[in-house]
Amino acid sequence: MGYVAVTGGKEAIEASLQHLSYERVKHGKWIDVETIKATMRGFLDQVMSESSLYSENLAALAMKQSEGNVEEAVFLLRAHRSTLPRLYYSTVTDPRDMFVHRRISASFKDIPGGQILGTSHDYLHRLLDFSLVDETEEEVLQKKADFEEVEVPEESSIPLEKLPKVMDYLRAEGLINEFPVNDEEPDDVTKLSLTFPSSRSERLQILTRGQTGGVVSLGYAGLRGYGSSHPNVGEVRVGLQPIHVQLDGDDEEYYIGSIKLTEVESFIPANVSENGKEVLEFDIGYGACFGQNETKAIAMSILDHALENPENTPIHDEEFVLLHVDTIESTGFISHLKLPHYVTFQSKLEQMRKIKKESEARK
Amino acid sequence: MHVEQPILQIRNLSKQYGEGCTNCLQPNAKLEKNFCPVCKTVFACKDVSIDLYRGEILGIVGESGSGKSTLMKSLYFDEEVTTGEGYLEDFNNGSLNIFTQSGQQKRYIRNSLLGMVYQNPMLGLKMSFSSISNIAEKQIAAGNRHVGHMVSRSNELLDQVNIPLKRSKEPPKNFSGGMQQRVQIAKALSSNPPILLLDEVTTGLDLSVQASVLDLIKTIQRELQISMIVVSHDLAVIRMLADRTIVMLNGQIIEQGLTDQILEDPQHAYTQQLVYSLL
Amino acid sequence: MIFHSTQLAFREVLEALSFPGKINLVDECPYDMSPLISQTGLVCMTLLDSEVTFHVSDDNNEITKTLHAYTGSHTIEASKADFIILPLSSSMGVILNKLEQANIGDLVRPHKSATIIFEVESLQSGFKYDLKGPGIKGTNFLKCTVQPEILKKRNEINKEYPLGIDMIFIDLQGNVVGLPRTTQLTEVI
Amino acid sequence: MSKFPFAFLDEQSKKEIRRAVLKGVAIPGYQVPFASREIPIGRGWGTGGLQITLALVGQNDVLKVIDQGSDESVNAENIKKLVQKTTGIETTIHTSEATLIQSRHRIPEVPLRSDQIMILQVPEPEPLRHVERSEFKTKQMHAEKEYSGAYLLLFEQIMRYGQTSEGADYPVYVHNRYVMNPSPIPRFDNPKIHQSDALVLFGAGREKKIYAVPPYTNVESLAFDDYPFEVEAFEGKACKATGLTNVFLDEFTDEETGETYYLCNDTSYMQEYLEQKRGI
Repeated sequence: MGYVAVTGGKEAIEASLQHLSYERVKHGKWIDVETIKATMRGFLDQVMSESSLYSENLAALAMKQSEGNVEEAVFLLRAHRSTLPRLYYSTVTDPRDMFVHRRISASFKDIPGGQILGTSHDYLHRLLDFSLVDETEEEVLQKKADFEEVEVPEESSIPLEKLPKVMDYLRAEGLINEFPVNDEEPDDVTKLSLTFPSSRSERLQILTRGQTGGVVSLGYAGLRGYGSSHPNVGEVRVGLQPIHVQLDGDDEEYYIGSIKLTEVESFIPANVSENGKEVLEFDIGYGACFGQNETKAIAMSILDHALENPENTPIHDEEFVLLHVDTIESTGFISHLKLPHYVTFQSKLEQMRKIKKESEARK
Repeated sequence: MHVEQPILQIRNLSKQYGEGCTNCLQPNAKLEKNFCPVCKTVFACKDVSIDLYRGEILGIVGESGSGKSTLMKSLYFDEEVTTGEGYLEDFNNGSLNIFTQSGQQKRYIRNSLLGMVYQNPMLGLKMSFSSISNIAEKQIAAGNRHVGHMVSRSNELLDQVNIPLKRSKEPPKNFSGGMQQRVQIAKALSSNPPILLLDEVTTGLDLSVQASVLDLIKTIQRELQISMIVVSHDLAVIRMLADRTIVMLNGQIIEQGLTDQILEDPQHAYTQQLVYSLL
Repeated sequence: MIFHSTQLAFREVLEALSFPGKINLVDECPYDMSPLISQTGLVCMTLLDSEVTFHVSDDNNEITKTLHAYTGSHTIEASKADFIILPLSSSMGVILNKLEQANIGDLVRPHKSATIIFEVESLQSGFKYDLKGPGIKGTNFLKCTVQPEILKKRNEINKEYPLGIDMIFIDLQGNVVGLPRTTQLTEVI
Repeated sequence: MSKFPFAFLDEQSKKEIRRAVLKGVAIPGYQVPFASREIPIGRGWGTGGLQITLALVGQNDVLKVIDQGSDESVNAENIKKLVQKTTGIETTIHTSEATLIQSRHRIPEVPLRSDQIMILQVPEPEPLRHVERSEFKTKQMHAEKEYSGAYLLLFEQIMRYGQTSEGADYPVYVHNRYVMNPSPIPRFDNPKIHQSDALVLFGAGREKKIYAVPPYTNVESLAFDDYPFEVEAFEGKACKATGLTNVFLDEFTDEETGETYYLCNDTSYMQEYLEQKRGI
């Protein structure tokens, strides 16, 4: 009935680790990190976002080591991240300075700077392309060359590095609640433990590093009656965001590189009472993620707005959302159920037997 | 009629929802019903003062929105008052304002000096815990740590509220509306508080059940000489239970006096309308 | 390596707070932290960093600069400081004043309260106090040069447990004694 | 030695944990929130206990790690390996030789001394969680010493089953101020924390809380006057190998005979007892 006290734990672990590494190489095939980095953009963007560590090389290595298991890859990067010393903090960066690759708005047909479709799966017919099964290197290089030969019609007049925001357009019309600029130091939940009620910076940090599936399904629930925000995607922009740092005592800013970023601003109608009068204005739901993670960033913008306006539906309850979307916490605790529990079980067993015995005695 | 000190004194209790503005915050502000036309702030209770004497049933009647439920919720600390003072004879013999006490003191007052019966049983009971546990909860909160004593006290109360003992282990969710209110009454009485607050207790129960619950309240009050505040929109309920009655409208007290006096000779137009509509 | 010394120092401080009144010995700090007692410097390096704030009693900015340099911790006024350092040179008036201002936390977050690092001449002679409470089997005795008036002020500040301040005493020989808020302390006359 | 810092954690992480431990000792039974670090062991697999061990461990410590009372259990070995790899310190299976003992779900049968520190892994630190799911509200309850919910749970069990049915995680009252969750140790081990010679530390990594029971501190398991706290009795059962009855027992079934038998759960204690009896 009981579970024989597992002895030889050390040997068991060694053996299982051997087997695990064998599993990865037993077909004699391998894929180098460079190739993963070059061909697995979607996977890397998700892993970088959930591990809140921007490094395509490390994400590619983690994918290889975890044999493509997102949960494991994110775990490897999170554990690695906590050993890295923190040398500098970036200065405030404004996505108005993003070099935009893709930028659309669902709120207006034409927007200052135009709708830029960029690269997206949105309009792809999801049909398996069997020609890729035995795609050769030559074919890849040929496809690359064909695309690069097409000369750009004429120098496009759109200032891609300084594209105005759709929100500014609405703000000019006074349809968006004005908020003073708040560049206060954000709270960091990896350095200061989360307390409730939480600050907005804590919420945004937890959501951006949250499990993609978790954040998306909660956002989805918000649209289907479990929340009361009816968002309108004001703008999705994807591109390269320049990052700068400052050195102690020197107010010069130094450019250290750009990261691929997805930013979403949703407009959510909200009634606001300005000295007594009920007025309908737009609240902003904000979402931003490393890499191109549009679905997650949109879901994040829904949850951001929901948590800014607490109600007693699940996705407006900050403890329900913030305490359950972290990849490492959720996967860790669920998988911990695999750990032996025979002492707690034995204790419960003894209790049940005692209750049974005494209830029979009382009959 | 009452010479001795009141067991409970409430002075200038106000509860407002909204910041208020220049118009409605000055002393005799012009309000529309109970809200300020300019800034829409709602004054659920405005400057309410009442006294409750030992062994007395005080009735509070008024339509919904009159502020009577807000007053009860504030008394039981379910809601924060905006301003106002409250003195309980049994709490530091009435020397401290109960509304400014620490969370811990407020819990002591709630657990040991007041009993509350809500119109909606969900607010007063843990629906899936056994009824006897629900009744014992208030004794545990008041510091009792003896199961046997609590069980016999709870059974005594179940008996008193006419619930068969063999059903004591059943959770309230299995009971009818009337029985749920009886469990609430038993729970509210279980720590022998000197004051019982009853907020629209019989509303929503069918007439025969209403009558038996009101009868129960009357007998309990006579046996225990416990002071009660009974809130209802139904003047018939007030007439049956209350010695003295307060009439509330738009968050304020518009008339008060002996119940018979109010019924025979109502002064305020609204009270007259209430009395005449009484069957 | 410094992290071995801070680890050892931490274990001494942990034991001192777990067994109030017990005298433990802390090693010297590898860096010159004067005018602080060397062991006080090591204890500060063990517990302070950029996530917490400190306050040195007689606003002695020489010590403040040293501590900021070695720990990255920032100085702040006494009422908000996570750590209050009372060097040997602090006068009675200054000590009582700083203790008066020290943060005692609130009922929801009693851990958000000041830890006092208190330099004294000796922890083995002077006034006699007896100690009771968690970490003490029966009673424990403490002989130290801390004036009774100061510990009377400490008792007053800690009267409403779990609010209160926790104290770490360090003497010239590098002895360390812990006085958590749970310890009941009375002077033996 | 590995390319990681001594005891894996960077110094700033160690300080965060050390400060929380000191405040935990100063406020017995109170859950001190701390910025728990992510480490290469799964959340829910002992990261809280491990972070305390890593913040405390020094070159001259001797470490014992057990899970379900056994040193060789898979997870115990896994944790011991990480500490050993990043510190090079000595490890042992004998409780008496250890200076630091990290454990999941058990306290050793060998009485602990005051030069030892017991570190327990904690999945759910909040004793009121089954009464109130909101963290904001449970913190309020601890602030106001509002513990009737914890007693109500036990009262309801007595009403239904005639006695409390909590097996492990049985709530305790520490220094008669805080209700605390002693981690999922069986009731059998609760008395070992009361007036213990050794310091007992609790680490909840995923829930980011550290708390402590200092030595010689009152720890009583919640109970009613007429329903006192009772440990698992194992009536009429004894360890088949040692004959001991005053130990927590694991239940086994003999494949051939189908007969049920019991063995002392604390495997190193059983081994020491047998060696001592055989005069080795």
